[in-house]
Amino acid sequence: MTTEVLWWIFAVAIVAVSAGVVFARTVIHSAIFLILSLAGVGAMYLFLTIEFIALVQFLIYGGAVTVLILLALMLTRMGIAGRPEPTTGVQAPFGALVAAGLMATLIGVAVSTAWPGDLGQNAVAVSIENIGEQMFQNFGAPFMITAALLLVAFIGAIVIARQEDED
Amino acid sequence: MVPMENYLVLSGIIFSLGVYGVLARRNAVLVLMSVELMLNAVSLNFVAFSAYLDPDKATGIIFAVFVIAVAAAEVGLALAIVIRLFRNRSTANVDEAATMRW
Amino acid sequence: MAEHAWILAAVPGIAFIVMAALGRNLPRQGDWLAVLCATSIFGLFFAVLANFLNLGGGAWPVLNSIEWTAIGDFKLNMGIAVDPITIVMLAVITTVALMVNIFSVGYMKGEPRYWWYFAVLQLFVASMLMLVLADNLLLLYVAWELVGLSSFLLIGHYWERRSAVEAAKKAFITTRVGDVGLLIGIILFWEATGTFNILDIIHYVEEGAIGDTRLFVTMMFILLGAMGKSAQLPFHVWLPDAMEGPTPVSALIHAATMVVAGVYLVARLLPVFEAAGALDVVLVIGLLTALFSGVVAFAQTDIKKVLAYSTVSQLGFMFVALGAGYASAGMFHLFTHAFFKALLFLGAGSVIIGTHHHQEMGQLGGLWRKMPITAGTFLIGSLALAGLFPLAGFWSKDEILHAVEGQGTFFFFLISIAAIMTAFYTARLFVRTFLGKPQDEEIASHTRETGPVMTLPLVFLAFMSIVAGFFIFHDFGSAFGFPGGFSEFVFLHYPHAFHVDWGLVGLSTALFVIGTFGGAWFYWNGRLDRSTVMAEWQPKVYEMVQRKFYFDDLYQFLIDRVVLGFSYLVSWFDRFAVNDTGVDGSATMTGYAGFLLKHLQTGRVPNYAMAIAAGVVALTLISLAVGS
Amino acid sequence: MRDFTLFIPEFIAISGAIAILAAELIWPKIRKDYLAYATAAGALGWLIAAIPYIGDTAGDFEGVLLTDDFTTYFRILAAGIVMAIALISAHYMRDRTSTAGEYYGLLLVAGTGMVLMAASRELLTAYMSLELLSFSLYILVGYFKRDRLSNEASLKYILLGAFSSAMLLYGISLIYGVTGTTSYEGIAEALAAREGGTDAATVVGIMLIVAGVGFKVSAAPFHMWAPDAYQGAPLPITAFLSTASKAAGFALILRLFTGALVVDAVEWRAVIAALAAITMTAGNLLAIQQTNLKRLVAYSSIGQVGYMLVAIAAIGYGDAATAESASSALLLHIVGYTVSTLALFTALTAHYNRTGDDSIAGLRGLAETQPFLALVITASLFSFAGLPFFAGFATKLLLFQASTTEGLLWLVGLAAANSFVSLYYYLMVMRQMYLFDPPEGQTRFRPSPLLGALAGLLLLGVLFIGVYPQPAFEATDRAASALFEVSASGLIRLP
Repeated sequence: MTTEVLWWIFAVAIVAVSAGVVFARTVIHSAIFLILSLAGVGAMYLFLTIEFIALVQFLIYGGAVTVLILLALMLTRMGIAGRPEPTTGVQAPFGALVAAGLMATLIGVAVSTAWPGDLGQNAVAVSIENIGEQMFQNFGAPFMITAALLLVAFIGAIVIARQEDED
Repeated sequence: MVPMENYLVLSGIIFSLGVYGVLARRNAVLVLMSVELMLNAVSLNFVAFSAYLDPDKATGIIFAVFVIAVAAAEVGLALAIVIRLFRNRSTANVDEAATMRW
Repeated sequence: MAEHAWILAAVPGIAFIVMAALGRNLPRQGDWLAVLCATSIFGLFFAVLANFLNLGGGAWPVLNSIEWTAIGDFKLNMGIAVDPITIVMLAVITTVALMVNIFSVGYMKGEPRYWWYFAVLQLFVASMLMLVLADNLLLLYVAWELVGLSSFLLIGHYWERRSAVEAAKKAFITTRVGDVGLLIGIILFWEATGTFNILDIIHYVEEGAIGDTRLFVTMMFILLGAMGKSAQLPFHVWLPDAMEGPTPVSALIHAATMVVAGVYLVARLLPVFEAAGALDVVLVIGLLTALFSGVVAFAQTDIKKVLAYSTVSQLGFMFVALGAGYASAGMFHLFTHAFFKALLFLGAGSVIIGTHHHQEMGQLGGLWRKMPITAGTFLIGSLALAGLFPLAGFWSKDEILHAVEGQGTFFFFLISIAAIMTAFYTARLFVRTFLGKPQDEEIASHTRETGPVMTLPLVFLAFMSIVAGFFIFHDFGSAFGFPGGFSEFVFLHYPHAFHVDWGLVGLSTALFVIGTFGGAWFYWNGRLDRSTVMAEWQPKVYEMVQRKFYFDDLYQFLIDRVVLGFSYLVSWFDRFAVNDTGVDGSATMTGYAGFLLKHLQTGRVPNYAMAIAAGVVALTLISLAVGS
Repeated sequence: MRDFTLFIPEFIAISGAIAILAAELIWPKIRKDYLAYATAAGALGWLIAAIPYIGDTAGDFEGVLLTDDFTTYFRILAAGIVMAIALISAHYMRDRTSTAGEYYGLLLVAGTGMVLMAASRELLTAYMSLELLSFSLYILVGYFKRDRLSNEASLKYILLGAFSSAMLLYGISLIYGVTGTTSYEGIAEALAAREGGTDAATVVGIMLIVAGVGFKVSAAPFHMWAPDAYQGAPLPITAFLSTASKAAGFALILRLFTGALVVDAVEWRAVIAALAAITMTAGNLLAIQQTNLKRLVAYSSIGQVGYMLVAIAAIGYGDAATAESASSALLLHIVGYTVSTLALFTALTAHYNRTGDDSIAGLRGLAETQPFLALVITASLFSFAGLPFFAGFATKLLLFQASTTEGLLWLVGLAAANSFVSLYYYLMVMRQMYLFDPPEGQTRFRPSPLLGALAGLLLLGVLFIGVYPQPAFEATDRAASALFEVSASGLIRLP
């Protein structure tokens, strides 16, 4: 029972901070809301009793990604300099319309679909051993591709962002 | 007990908020943050499905790990491009980077 | 030899490649090579003919094909089929091509891109021969496109002239509208029968393999292609403009060969048209075209334009014959028309060279004395066109009248009117150009008869215009080794031996007399008062006729407003409605173009993302709605 | 099974990429065109290493990747494209940048990504391969980082790419939720075994996937990034985008739609047909309005994507035999289109190296200053328009022929009408070359022997496929039948 109440509190909070990300007036507020939202989703993984993925979420998202974003915000001096320019475009009302349509569709799908499996049961705890085993037994190829992908992203970030003599 | 649909609805809401962010916000970094929201919703979906329907193979969880990795790499690369945009044009607003049109 | 008739197409094809590659550097820029090529295919044609006649009716059609591409059940064969229709077309093409090549040596002397002209001429001959030899619709379509391309290149030969470029573009685009129809028709045939082979398709259709409605629709698409190429109403607009090309080209492509490709195609597929019940459509289109362009020909003052409309009108006659179900009558008119119309065009070319590039009838007149050979041969051609007994045009027109007789009095009456008009405008053309006093002494004083390289083809074609009609007779054909006269030869299985119907002969002579003497009376001796009276009597009508019933204006309007308008609309939608959704409304209100443009700027990521998101939502909603 | 020998060619490509990166690190002053030749050599090695795999029995790697003739077909295509692009880039990049190692290395990586997309038969692997290709392209498009257009192009590309990836992933997650697996076979089996018809999640999932892959192949209305990215990218990368990226997208679509989603063809075939109609119409009509050559090519290639989608729709509408012949014709059309595009861009690059002008008007009088390039451009444009004797005619004809099924006659008719419209703007380009005088001060010039030879070779390829498509057709047919051997014959549901 308490789990459920707790879940609902978290869910509402996540929706609120996620809305904060896209509605906040200054960029830096958005960034802070994003950190909260990511952390909240991490908490959701804990509700699902899959600690491993929650850990990944906190480490990579909460750590690396947000730091990157904050760094970029500083480098582009947005929000901090507090330039009084609107951060929301003229297209916003139409965007809201489309997003609302999408939201209605996705919620409708989630609710109306007869998902396979016994829905009465709780989420099953997945052990970290199982995940590791599956990942390296069945998904070795994507793992290797990820290595190449990260290398590419790394090279790309360097190529595009590095200062050169001519700069 | 929390049924699976709850997670899916939550994920749908986050995803749509992210879509709204991409459509409405002008700052490139904000657009990226909105994309992160969307990817986050996707991960949540995967993990929820995996936990409820497919706990043995845990494919969804593995998928989520990869999505997070790709998201991180994407942010790194995109931010480099945004910083370069800022150096070239002194703006990080996507709607001002519109030299090419029609 | 008949099974190797593809050599006929290969020779000019190779000549084209050689001339396109080396032409500029060959001695005399390679015109001798062109004439040599034309002569050799003319000779080769007789080899094919002799062999074909030797093989005898049992062996027809002579087939020869190779596998072009084959995967599993999917096979594409490329090959040739030689039957009497092909032979008729080959005769026309090789003869006229030879004459035109020789004539061009004189006509194009000193013109720019002399070598390129001859090279493209060979390309045209090669693809035209391929068109008539093809045993399948696919190869036919390829050749169909290639003749269109070479026609485009030749019409636009003087591309320094804007009008030539426009005319070339018009011809290409107009005929290509038809080509799309043809392609769709071919694909529909494929879908229904699984083959491109013409004989197989006819076979399948006769077995009833294609449903009625489907067959009719297919044939309408095919007919669209034929109408585009053969300049039938309402696709006729390109042919008069095509006169911007060099005159020998008009003789070869726009009178004798390419424009009859549509007639050829309909004749080839006539059993299918019949099965589809589409013959009446062909008949009506042909009749409308014949009448319409006959009227327009009255109001033209440029010699070549008169001839062009006359060609459109005669093509209409051929369609009428086909529509009445008499393929042999249509093919026969095609055959005779090729000779006298090529003669008339080359005669016009001779006039143009002789008078140093004047082709307005108002400036000519009285050329009879200055250019006797041209005038004499032109007279023969005119009389053949008008239908004087016993010249070629008489016999073929007689056959068409005979064919229409069975279609009811109304059609017969209309086609008779068209025949009178033919004689009328032909008389007008001849009288105003060659008889009476010169309208412009300045031009007349410089006029000289052209040299033998140009007059000899005229004489030869004049001879053909006299005798070509006799092929209709059983005895005449047999004397040359053909199995009987033209009709028996072309449609072996439906022999209807020709016998002279004296009533029709009388009627048709009467039509000739009315038309010719009417025309001559109107225009005799350069007196224009009688015709101007007509123009002044009904100026609106006259203007309408002169403006070709406003067809070109209508098309221009359609192209300007509808096509480009639609394209603008789509692009506006893309730029404005999709890209710029929600652009500050007040900005658009101001109306200042610069201000507007500033705010119209797109290339914005959010707008693009909007297109994606809206697209997704629309897709899902639609498919959910459709699904439930 | 984890058999690394199945991917020797790709290991060669990746090693080549690393070697080239290292070469420039160790020796920064190396002439940049040498790097291009090294890349081309690497790609050649890749291609040669792929040849032994032709006709080999299908090799399975952990159930996520498959080397069969379909994969090998795209291997050879990818290696060929990378080789051509590297050679096209040689002088272009030498004159414009001081570091090119990453550029050439990424070309090879992107090619590898393309092959892996064709080899994947599991959604996670397919997605990662797709991102591998996309990431490389994001960087390559923005390689001229100080060039405002290049930078803008890559910004638009990466933001919209990430956005559409998220859509794709959401769709994948829904399909995973319905079927409980991400392997194509598993999905097909689960969808076939389902009771009580299709549910909303499947439909929405498929639509989101369509949007994601539609973005990759730039199908309208997901096409809007393409003109901007094409215009801003370095010229050889524009060629790479319009060939490799599209081919890879269709490789993935073919595997996915024939292998996994074909069971639910009723759900997506009408949508694909509609997308095809919209895409070809929008592409061709918007192309008429363009003044910039790269944008013109972008819109014209969008039109071509419309034609290609017709084949995908035909897979949904037809029976098993139709699906196989439509796939085969699609593969053939991709080859014809690729060769024509590469020929076009070789000539354009030679022209651009000389003039630095990428507007349509910049081609004025090319027939006079460089008739050979004008000829190559004309031939490739004729090929796009589908005129006889050029590759586009044979391939488009076979494509339309194979796609003609009962429900799709209207679409084939529309496609034929669209090819007619397309001729109009191709003729506008030709008019510039043949009818106008060259700009002031422009004299006759010779393209570099390398580009001249490459253009000549590709021109021959265009003509060869146009006149005698049999060898290419055999290769594509082999690839297509491999595709259908895997996708368990019984699964194709007759409509």
